Amino acid sequence: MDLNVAAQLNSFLAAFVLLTAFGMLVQRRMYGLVHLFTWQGFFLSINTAVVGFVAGKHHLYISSILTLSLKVILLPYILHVLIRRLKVHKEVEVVVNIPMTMMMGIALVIFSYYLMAPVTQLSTLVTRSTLAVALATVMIGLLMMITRKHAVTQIIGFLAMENGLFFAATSATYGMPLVVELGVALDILIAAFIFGIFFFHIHTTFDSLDVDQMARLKEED
Amino acid sequence: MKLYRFVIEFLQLAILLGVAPAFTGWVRMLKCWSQGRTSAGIFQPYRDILKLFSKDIFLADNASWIFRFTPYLVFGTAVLAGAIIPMLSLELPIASTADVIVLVALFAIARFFTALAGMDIGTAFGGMGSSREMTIASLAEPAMLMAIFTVSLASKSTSLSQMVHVIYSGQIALRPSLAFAFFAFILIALAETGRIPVDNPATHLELTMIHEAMILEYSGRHLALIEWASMMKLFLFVMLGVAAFAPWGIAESGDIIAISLAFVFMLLKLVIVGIVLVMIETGLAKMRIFRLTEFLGSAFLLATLGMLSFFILE
Amino acid sequence: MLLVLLLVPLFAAVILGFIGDRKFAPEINIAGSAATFVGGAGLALQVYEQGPMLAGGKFFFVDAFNVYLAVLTSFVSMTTAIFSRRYMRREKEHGRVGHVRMRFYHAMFQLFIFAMLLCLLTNNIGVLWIAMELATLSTVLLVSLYRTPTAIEAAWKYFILCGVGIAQALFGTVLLYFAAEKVLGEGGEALLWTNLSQVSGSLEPTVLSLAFVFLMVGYGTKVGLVPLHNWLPDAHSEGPTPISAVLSGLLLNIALYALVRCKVLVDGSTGTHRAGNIMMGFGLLSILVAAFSLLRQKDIKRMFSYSSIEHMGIATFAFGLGGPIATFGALLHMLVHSLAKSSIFFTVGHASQMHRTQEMDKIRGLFKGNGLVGWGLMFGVMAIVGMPPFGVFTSEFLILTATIKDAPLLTPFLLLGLGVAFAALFRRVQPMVSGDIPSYQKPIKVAHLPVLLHMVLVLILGVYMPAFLNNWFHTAVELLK
Amino acid sequence: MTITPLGIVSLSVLLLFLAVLLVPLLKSSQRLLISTSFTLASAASLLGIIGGVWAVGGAITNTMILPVGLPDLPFHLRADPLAGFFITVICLLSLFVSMYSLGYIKGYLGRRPVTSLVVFYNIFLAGMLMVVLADDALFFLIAWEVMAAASYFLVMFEDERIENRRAAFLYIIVAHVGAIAILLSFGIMAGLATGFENFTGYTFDAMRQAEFPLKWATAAFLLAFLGFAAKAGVVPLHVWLPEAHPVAPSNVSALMSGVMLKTAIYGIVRVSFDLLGTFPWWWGAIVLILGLISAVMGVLYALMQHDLKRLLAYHSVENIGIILIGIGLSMIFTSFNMPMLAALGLIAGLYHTMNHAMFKGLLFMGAGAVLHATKERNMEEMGGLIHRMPWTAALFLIGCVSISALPPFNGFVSEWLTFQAFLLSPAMPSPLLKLLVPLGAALLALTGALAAACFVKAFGVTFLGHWRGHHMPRVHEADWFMRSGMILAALTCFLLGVLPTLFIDWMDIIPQQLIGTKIGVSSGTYGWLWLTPVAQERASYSGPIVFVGILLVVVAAYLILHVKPGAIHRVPIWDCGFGKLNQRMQYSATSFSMPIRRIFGFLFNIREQVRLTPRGVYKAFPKRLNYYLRVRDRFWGWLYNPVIEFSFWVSRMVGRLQQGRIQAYLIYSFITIIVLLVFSR
Repeated sequence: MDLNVAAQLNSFLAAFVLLTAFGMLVQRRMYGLVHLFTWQGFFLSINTAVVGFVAGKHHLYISSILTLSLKVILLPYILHVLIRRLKVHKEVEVVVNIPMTMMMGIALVIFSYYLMAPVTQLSTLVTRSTLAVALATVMIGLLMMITRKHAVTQIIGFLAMENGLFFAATSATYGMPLVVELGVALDILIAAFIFGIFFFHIHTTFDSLDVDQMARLKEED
Repeated sequence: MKLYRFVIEFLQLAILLGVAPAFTGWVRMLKCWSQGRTSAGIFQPYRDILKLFSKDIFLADNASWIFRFTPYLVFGTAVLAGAIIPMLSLELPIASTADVIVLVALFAIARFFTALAGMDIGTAFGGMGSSREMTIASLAEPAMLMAIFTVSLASKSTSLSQMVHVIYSGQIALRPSLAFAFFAFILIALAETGRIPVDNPATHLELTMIHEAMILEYSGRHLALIEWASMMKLFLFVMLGVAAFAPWGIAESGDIIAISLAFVFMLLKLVIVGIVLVMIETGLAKMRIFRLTEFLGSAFLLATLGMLSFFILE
Repeated sequence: MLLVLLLVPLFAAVILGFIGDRKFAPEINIAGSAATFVGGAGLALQVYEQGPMLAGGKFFFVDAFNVYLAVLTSFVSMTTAIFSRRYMRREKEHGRVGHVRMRFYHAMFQLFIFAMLLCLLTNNIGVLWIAMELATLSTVLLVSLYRTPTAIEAAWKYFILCGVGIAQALFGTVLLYFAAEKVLGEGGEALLWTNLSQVSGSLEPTVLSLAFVFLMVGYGTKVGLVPLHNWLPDAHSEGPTPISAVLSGLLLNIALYALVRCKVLVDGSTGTHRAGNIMMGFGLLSILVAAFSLLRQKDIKRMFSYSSIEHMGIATFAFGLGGPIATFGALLHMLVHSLAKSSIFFTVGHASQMHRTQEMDKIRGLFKGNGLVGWGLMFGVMAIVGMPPFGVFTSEFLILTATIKDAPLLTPFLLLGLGVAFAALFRRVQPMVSGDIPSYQKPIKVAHLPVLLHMVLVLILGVYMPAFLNNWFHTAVELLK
Repeated sequence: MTITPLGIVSLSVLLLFLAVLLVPLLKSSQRLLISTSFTLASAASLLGIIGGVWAVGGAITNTMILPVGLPDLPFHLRADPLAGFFITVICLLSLFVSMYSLGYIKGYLGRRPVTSLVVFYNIFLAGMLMVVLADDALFFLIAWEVMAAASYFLVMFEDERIENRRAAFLYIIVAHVGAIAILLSFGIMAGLATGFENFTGYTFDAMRQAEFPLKWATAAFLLAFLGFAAKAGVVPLHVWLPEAHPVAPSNVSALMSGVMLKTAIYGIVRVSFDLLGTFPWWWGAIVLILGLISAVMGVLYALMQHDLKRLLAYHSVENIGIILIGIGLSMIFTSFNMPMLAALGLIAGLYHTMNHAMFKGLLFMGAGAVLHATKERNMEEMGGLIHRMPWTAALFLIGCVSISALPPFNGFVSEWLTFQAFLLSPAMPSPLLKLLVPLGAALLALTGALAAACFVKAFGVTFLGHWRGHHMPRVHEADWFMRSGMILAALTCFLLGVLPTLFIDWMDIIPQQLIGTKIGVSSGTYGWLWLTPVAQERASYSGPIVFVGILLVVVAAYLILHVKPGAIHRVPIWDCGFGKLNQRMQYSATSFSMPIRRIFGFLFNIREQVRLTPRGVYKAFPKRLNYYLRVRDRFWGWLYNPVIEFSFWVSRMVGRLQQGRIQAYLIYSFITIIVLLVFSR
């Protein structure tokens, strides 16, 4: 397929990624979050493969497969297991109400577009226009971590940020060098295990995963 | 010649020792007259001193060597001061031993040890006297120095003989600064020599005593020395004032005529001062101790005014 | 040499992962880190003789800047291992840690060292990032080792905040790569520090200044700069003391190292002093906030972690200030601070074991109770607040005077921070060391060697700096121009 | 290597450090430890005296560079007459005090280990010497802080007492703030000297060569003065001094108050006259005015004390003030380019430095002896000690006379010189100063008189009268070590007072080098006899004659009266016929100073309350009367408490940053990113 088809496909997928990001921002149910996260990973891996195909970067295939196995299969599985084990599949209460959050999200998208405009000028890649989307995804992930009070949701937000970063890497530069990609993947893997352990610790000590209880260490009195 | 100057020195000392009691006697006599009493005569102080010399000493059990040493020291400082202030002649060989500041310091030593002696026995009176004496002194001394400084600023020197020289050479005839300083000096002299209105040398009433309270425990020759020294102090302050403000008559050169003339002048001045002093003392009443701040404060004010006027007007 | 330096801790980690709970495990731990230190010293010698070198197919790069940090890291980790032998035994007797956790502790300790060394020695900025993340992850569970609610809370905050921060750093790295591949072409070459530093002049300034923002926030979080510092006091105060020592003494240095490397690139590209200014701003803010927070501390380890924030602020400020003297001072400051701070943590660990508490109001009479702990803590604090003749004074002296020259208006704030920190620390430490022994104080066996070693080194650095160290610093200063 | 003054002095420093190194060996036997290390200290002080006297007398300046410090900035050492003078002062007193300590410290044996005391005592001496020797900013500051830290630990020595801890803490804070200020001023000078291209700017030589623009020079001077004033205890930075000096062991307080404060004076002279060189007149005015304030406030606060050592400490504030008056005048005269008068002022200041070191050391040693004998610092409990400890009493009296500026002792000489400097002020072009300076003279006179009052009180209440406490302890006279130390100090006071000409001739080289002229101390035949700083007819003082004269008259009077002496009857005190006198009826320290407290009351923060418990209906004859009095430094309320409260308020505000919820922290970093991005877009 020729470049602009690829470009369209790319930006199409980018749109989906952004959409899933927003979805996670507003999603209240735990399982729903996990599903959305899975979808995001899926789009991501597809996109990686496409870019790899277009740019002829074969190591992108590897990282695409990596993403698929890690973010579409492994992590969602772990999350599922945890949620079932810890029985936390209830409504997720949020700090700020949903419309407000969406407003912020949109503001972030605009901001990151405004921010990335000069950078995208410099790029010659077909995928350049999606850099802003990547940044927006990162920011929205962060916003999500801020607005949710639940350990699991925070982790999901964290992973969403990770996705955004990965997306940025592929779209801005056709992917980082392979060694870096592998390293990052490894780190995410370890991180996954660690938060797995954490959920248990937190749950056993606070018998709930609400992070609001974890506010004892403070200076003000 | 040199020897001759030492003769003058000793002559002056002799006058100091001899005339001081007489002056006190003169003041007391005038006072009796002014209060319509019959006086014991001008020579009564001599008799008192002699009587005390011949008496035994009653010394408190816990009196330390300080108590016994003080009278001699007080006497010594008075005599030394007398050797420095020009009374008859400026040709004093050891005049340059000490300038005005040292003179003030000499009196300070005497006061210091008297105050210690007052505390030595450990009676309430002694302590009270020392406390008040030191308080008054600490207020009087700055004023005193200010007054003297005004003169020494005019005469560009702190040595007395030099001041007299300058006054003679007529550079400073009738200056406002000196007038101010002079009045200040009078007030301070009253305070320093323990006269009314600051202190009353005649009283032994507990609450009014200052100087007397410190020496209350003294007896015999010790008391004699102290009395004599305080007479000398009075005399010396007169002489100091004379030298600083009205030196006319003091001999610049050392020949017999000038000296004898100076002696006459001196007696004359003493007579006058005595009259003035008595007028003051009979005119005023003794002040409460805490009124003294105002009294000495005004003295300080006058002295300062004198100094300022020296810079402003001259 | 380099391989020794990297592989020994890795192997040690693996071995200890299996036998970390045996009686002789601490000795193995010590042996491993001692071997590492020997490797580091050898490497340093090599570099000192032959100058900067590339190894492992450009994958590793060693120059004056990172080799001295590598030596420092291996050294402090060795002394910490020595200290942790007695300390952890004691903790085990108190029943605060079991077998599994001992194993875990030892393994993770070595892994952590490996991660830090990798951070320092790698030539690839991407790998630098990975190693940094690894260092974080390897310590997260060590912070929560005691499983108390506060410990878990601290670890969670550490994990989340540093994770988020580090993610920003990755974005910055991506942008850096994005700019680099324009000049250097794609592939691994484009992330190699050696190549980047050569071509930094021709990198795209707009991209780099954006990248720097993300790198600053990312690595700044790990340096513990205000307002990204909130995880630090919790993490440093809740973990076991040896870990606090290495966290405060080493990890912060490493993060700062990464930050400085990036700053050099950015300055080279933009040609402006903006990056420097940003760093100065963060540094100053950290100094002030940390200093005033020190005034209200009750927990002893928490207090000293705030003082770490303050000192990292000073170093960051100095690097941002730039110029030969300030940079020299900053390098020296990193060195002496990590020595002094870790030795303080050693004494603090013993002190809190003697009193079975970390509350400063309960710790009393250390002079009389245990001379080494008492005087060690006293002199450690005097060193850390910058009293001569200890080394910290020398570095602060250089930094301050340089500041007077280049940014006179900032000096008052700097001094305010230093003064307040001084008062706050003395106010707390004096009652702890002095006075009579309280009834509940128990005598314990203490590890003399680490404290003595560190304090002597700090003292020596205060009055005499060996020529080779001086040359190192000067070459490093050249590198960071 | 040829022998130079510098060599000798650095040898003595090495000797002191050797004494420190010996400590671990001797720790086991404390008695041996004391004797060896204090003997070593005395030997080191002797060496120092030789070096110092030689450096000044021979007008020798030589320098040395040590191979330590930063490689590009090795430690520079320099001994010139100014340094030599201060070395002499330091070592003279440290010699006496070390001899004294041989006896004094033994008092601690069996009560507590004295190892730390011994160690820090030697380090402290070494630190002071190094401060004076230092010739570059880094080494100076290191020595300065070593001195401060050592003295801090000495104040902390008896650390189980709360007041020691408070005092030590206050002291270290003030000292460190001062050190920071000094560091800044050196930083400014170094920066202007070379502009930081390399490290050589930090040496004092570079600063001497450099030309400073007025703005920066002023900043440097003010900072340096602030720092040194904090160390010297100039009002209002004096509050640490009356806290720290009383609680330290007395030999240490003698050194701290006698010579440690003088290192600050050294610093001021060094920076202003030597490093900066030229300055406008108002710098001198600042020094002068602060000096006057410290002098008056110091003595007034001293009068209010009834803790003997506290009283002495406040007198240190006063005397530092007097020293600064001399130096300030000298600076003013220098700026008006009147070298002759400037030299007079400087000599006055330095001479008083020497004198104060001697008599204040003597007084603190005496107070230490009293403390050692009675375990009592509160004068209200003392009295009549002159009978139990005659030596101490006599020597303490000499100290009192000297500090009260009474001839023929040394305090008077320097005060007299200062007065002369004052009286020369009309020569100044500035009319304002013309008017102000004489007032300064009056204040100085006031200070002197008040000091006399204060020491009448101190000596009288402590040594005279009866014991005021309820039961008198077994008081013993000080042993010969302590006595010898005090005797030597007293002797020095006397010699400095009687033969000032010799000493001033010796130190006349210092103004020669700093200002460019010397004062002809003595003129005419028998020159050594007369002290005539300006001219014979201007003013003159002859210590010997005053002394001999008084002595002659006293002896003569004594002999004459003892040709046929009347008997002396020892009798009980006359009680005016009332009931028996008891010791509680004596004047106490508080009652002695009552009139002055009334007069100058507005300067103090006084709380006074009298409670009468009447006997039944008769108000006039109360059963009991409780009197409570507290006099506090006003400066606490004015200066210190606000600062403390403010900083705690700020830290409370800052604490809110760390409010525990992880979301908040995430928001911080979020906002940080946004802000930075906007800022750098």
